[in-house]
Amino acid sequence: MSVPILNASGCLDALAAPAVARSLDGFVTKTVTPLPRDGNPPVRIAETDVGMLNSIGLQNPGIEAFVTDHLPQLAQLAVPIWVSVGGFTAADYAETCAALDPRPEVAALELNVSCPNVEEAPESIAELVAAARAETSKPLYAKLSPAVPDIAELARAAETSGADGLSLVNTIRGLALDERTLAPRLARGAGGLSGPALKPLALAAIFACRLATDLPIVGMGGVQTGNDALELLAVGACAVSLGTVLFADPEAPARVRRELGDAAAAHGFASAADAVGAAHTARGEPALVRDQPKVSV
Amino acid sequence: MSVPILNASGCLDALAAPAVARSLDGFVTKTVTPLPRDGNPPVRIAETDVGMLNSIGLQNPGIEAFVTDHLPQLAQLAVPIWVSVGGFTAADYAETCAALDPRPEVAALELNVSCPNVEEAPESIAELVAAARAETSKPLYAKLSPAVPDIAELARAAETSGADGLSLVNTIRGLALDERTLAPRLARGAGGLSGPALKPLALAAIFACRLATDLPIVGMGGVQTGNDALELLAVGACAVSLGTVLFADPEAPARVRRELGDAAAAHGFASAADAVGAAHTARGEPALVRDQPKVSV
Amino acid sequence: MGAYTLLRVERGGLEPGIPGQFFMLSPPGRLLPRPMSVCLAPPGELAFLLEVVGPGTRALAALDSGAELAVFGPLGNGFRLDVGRPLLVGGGVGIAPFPYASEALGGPRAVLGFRSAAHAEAAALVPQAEVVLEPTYVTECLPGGEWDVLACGPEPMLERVRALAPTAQLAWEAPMACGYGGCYGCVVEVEGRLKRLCVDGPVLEAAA
Amino acid sequence: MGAYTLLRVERGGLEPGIPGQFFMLSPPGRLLPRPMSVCLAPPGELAFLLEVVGPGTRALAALDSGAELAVFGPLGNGFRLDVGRPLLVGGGVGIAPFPYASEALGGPRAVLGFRSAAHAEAAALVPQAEVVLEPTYVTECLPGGEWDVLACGPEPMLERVRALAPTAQLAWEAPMACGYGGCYGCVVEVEGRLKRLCVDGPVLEAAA
Ligand SMILES: Cc1cc2nc3c(=O)[nH]c(=O)nc-3n(C[C@H](O)[C@H](O)[C@H](O)COP(=O)(O)OP(=O)(O)OC[C@H]3O[C@@H](n4cnc5c(N)ncnc54)[C@H](O)[C@@H]3O)c2cc1C
Ligand SMILES: Cc1cc2nc3c(=O)[nH]c(=O)nc-3n(C[C@H](O)[C@H](O)[C@H](O)COP(=O)(O)OP(=O)(O)OC[C@H]3O[C@@H](n4cnc5c(N)ncnc54)[C@H](O)[C@@H]3O)c2cc1C
Ligand SMILES: Cc1cc2nc3c(=O)[nH]c(=O)nc-3n(C[C@H](O)[C@H](O)[C@H](O)COP(=O)(O)O)c2cc1C
Ligand SMILES: Cc1cc2nc3c(=O)[nH]c(=O)nc-3n(C[C@H](O)[C@H](O)[C@H](O)COP(=O)(O)O)c2cc1C
Ligand code: FES
Ligand code: FES
Repeated sequence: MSVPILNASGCLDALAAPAVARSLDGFVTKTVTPLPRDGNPPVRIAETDVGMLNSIGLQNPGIEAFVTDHLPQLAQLAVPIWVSVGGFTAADYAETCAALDPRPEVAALELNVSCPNVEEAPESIAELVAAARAETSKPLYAKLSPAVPDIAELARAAETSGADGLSLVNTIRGLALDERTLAPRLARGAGGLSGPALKPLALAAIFACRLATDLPIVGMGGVQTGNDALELLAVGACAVSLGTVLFADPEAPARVRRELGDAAAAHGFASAADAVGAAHTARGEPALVRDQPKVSV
Repeated sequence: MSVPILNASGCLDALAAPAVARSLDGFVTKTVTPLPRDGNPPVRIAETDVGMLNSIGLQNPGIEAFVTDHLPQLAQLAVPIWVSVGGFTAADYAETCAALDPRPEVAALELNVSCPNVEEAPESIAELVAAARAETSKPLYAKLSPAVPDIAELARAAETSGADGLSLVNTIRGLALDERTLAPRLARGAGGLSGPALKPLALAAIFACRLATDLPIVGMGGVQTGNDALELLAVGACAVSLGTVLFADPEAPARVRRELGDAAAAHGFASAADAVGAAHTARGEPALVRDQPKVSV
Repeated sequence: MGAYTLLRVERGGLEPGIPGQFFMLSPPGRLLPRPMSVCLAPPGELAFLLEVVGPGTRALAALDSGAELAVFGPLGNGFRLDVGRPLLVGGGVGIAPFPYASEALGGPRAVLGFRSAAHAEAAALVPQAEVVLEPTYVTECLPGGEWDVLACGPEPMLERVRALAPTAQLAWEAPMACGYGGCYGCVVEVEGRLKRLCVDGPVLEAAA
Repeated sequence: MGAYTLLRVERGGLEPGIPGQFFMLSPPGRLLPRPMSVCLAPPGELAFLLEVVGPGTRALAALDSGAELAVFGPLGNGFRLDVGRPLLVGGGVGIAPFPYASEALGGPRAVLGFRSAAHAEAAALVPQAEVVLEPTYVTECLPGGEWDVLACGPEPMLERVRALAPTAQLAWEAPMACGYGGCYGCVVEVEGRLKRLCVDGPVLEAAA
């Protein structure tokens, strides 16, 4: 059993880079909303010393065009397709999930209930998950934000409402200034911070949610190397997504997979999958003496 | 009018390092709670590639010993004393503020309603601020966490409930693993992340709160240099606190003050104070064409 | 090269691509790669002309001889070279793609604008180049007659060229995180539709 | 020095302090400084003996000759030197304070334990040192009689020394962020009370 390596939503266009998509164990789409969205005005990205900011703002063709035009093309790739689903109301999520449920090309749904780049606050996570659950029998992952006082509580709410798994974590709101003009570098002001700065937050979030729920966790946030991936597994993820690292290194999936195998072996694990939860075992947490959940792709 | 430079709560013991305290425009105490607290077991600190984690856990002598033993000694330093006030219920905050209100040595109170290192969740910020406000006429600053979906909303709640200012931001929960054992490096598992990784979060928080309220803002989070301080001012802070940087450089207050003056001049400001809000002005935000609030120390 | 830096990289097995295409270069110590136009492509080599404007270009310009550098490309759409009367119009470091383009087009006429004589030294890379220095702008010095303009430079220059020469091919810039269509960071509005400059550009028809 | 690195720093105007005291050294590229015991203090110089165990010590050990290094100290409480029959007991890089201590005490007897011969090379810095290699432990080889023990080494060694010699002075370690009392990161429980090791230690009486 090897550890699935996915891309993080919004960090890869499988149609623009099919070879990269095929190097993954599953391809996660950019978040799709019921209606088409232009997203935010440029400038939309900026690098900082500790990560990058983006304010793409959920640019996407809307569910109708997605299902009609994109999905059939994605299916050609012969990689399991996870569709990231976004919206602003429970009805939005329900509608999108209902449109995707009958599609055999779709392996799983990821509910993006945590985008930092749209003004309108979505409703409570429990409601959103329940509304989506009512419309689909596909595996349903809730993607949570680290920008909350108690992420474990949200994870429990997602579990109770019928989620099959968690995706942890989305970006967190940050801002950077132009060093010359002192104006915000992104047109929108703030954006979502991803990359290395997010790794400690992701580790804490996954660690807490692994203790709080039995759900399988897709871990992401600042993974650059196989060692980073191993750390996400150790705190409780059982699959790893690559986001920002894909921008600098389109070959990251193969590299990280290889480095992860090496790192796991160096730590004495027969395979990377055996490292799942190691940070808990090392602390002797009795709650974790139970079967590890799995992400299947 | 120069920009006040303070220390961040919990990052300096004025009695152990009086010269450092005297190099500041105001000294902020470690958070004091009604009862003495031992804090969390060691290991309590760890460095990561993007910042540091701490899980001190509000170790403090309790308000009684603080007022009797510490305050008179602190007063000898002849630096304005800000007392950071913590607790778990509105009654805790009220009690501590009531004990401090009559003390002439105390220049201001900072309500720590955002510590990531204690289990018990404090009540709503509005209640805590209101409870404190009822007990004191001293300047009252609410210190907020960046780990919230919408910090501007909390800032407005603090303002409505009677806060005189905001301290932005506290640490955010993070975790790091020992590279050899894969066990969490802190005994408690997670801790509060401070240092460079926090700067983009602090900039976003201050930017949003400056737009949302009229309160003066003490900015902090990852300030290492005068340029960092200038950025915090540009998004809307009117005073700057130094935290983690003090550990590596006890002379940071004088250095940052000097660098800040130079950086402000390089940007064409007559003084650092003139840089306050520059990131908003550069965007032409009409809401900010009004008097800048001030932090007085 | 005067105020700019010419960064020469061993090409290994990489194709140099078409003039106007670009590579993503990963500056040591930075998270994101930086887009750079192919400036020259002598056998076995790729060369980039860069202006230091921030941390990424600073790190690239500071690379020691012999240092390793990750490059990825060629990317995007270059210039159409099936043109009858090519004229290269460049501003500042925007002349970067023209040495390679000039070679491919057999040394066409070129008008290159710079903000100082030190910057203008880079014009030596482009045969037959007429140099214009600020406060005069290239767009004030375009030769009369019909030309197939290939232009690259700051946005205001490109807008002006677009107005003067509706058939021009314009090479635009936008901040890019990935360069291969993944991040949607580089979108620009073209004919009312959002395009990713890295996959739909960076060269666009002026009329578009 | 065998498996360890001896880092020598120009002292400038700094006092070297008392054996057992430490300095905070700021490794280039790292956020926090690292505590290091004064190992030697020849005129105009300070020397530290360090074992590479992580990113901070790695960066310190990799410093080029002539590089600048920020150091801050001396800090904490060193050993009491008003002792009649001093015996130095050290384990691993815990011998770091003993070259300086030995000098201050006129070359007392010393028993130093190491995990390999390569590590034991550092014992050459301490005159009169008896070397013990694993699997034997120093605490199995202490000479008979009454001694004023000064000990520094891994925690299990110190616990064992504490049991054998209740009057010993023990130099402890704890992760430290600041080294001067500011962060409360270095607390240890002493006689049921929480002490900051950087200001109340690192040398503590065994009986405490
Ligand atoms: C297709 C393409 C080809 C390019 N070719 C070259 C080239 O051959 N030579 C060269 O010197 N530069 C070229 N650039 C621009 C170059 O990529 C940027 O200057 C560089 O990324 C800046 O990185 P930095 O870290 O040094 O500065 P940053 O800190 O990223 O930016 C400094 C300033 O420049 C602005 N900026 C950053 N990137 C861009 C951009 N792409 N377009 C417009 N403004 C930007 C920022 O907003 C900021 O004000 C090209 C850009 C693109 C899109
Ligand atoms: C007062 C004092 C004096 C010291 N003197 C010396 C000396 O002379 N020579 C020397 O080589 N080392 C000395 N140390 C230890 C040294 O400070 C640490 O090894 C160093 O900080 C580790 O930094 P790092 O980034 O290399 O490793 P890290 O990544 O910080 O740590 C690597 C491993 O060591 C553990 N660790 C880190 N710091 C400490 C610590 N202070 N105590 C115990 N375990 C720790 C970590 O938990 C981790 O398992 C001293 C420590 C103290 C408190
Ligand atoms: C440019 C960009 C666009 C993103 N778009 C989305 C999105 O549409 N939906 C979503 O759920 N997450 C989105 N994310 C967040 C990522 O999926 C991921 O959670 C985050 O970047 C953390 O991983 P990383 O540090 O490896 O990049 C985006 C991130 C980036 C950098
Ligand atoms: C070791 C340590 C202890 C802290 N203790 C407190 C505290 O008691 N009360 C509080 O409000 N903030 C506390 N903080 C948070 C700081 O006051 C500050 O908000 C944070 O560190 C961000 O600033 P910095 O990045 O400059 O360190 C502590 C931070 C550190 C690193
Ligand atoms: S740069 Fe990423 S989509 Fe164009
Ligand atoms: S190391 Fe900071 S208090 Fe001791």
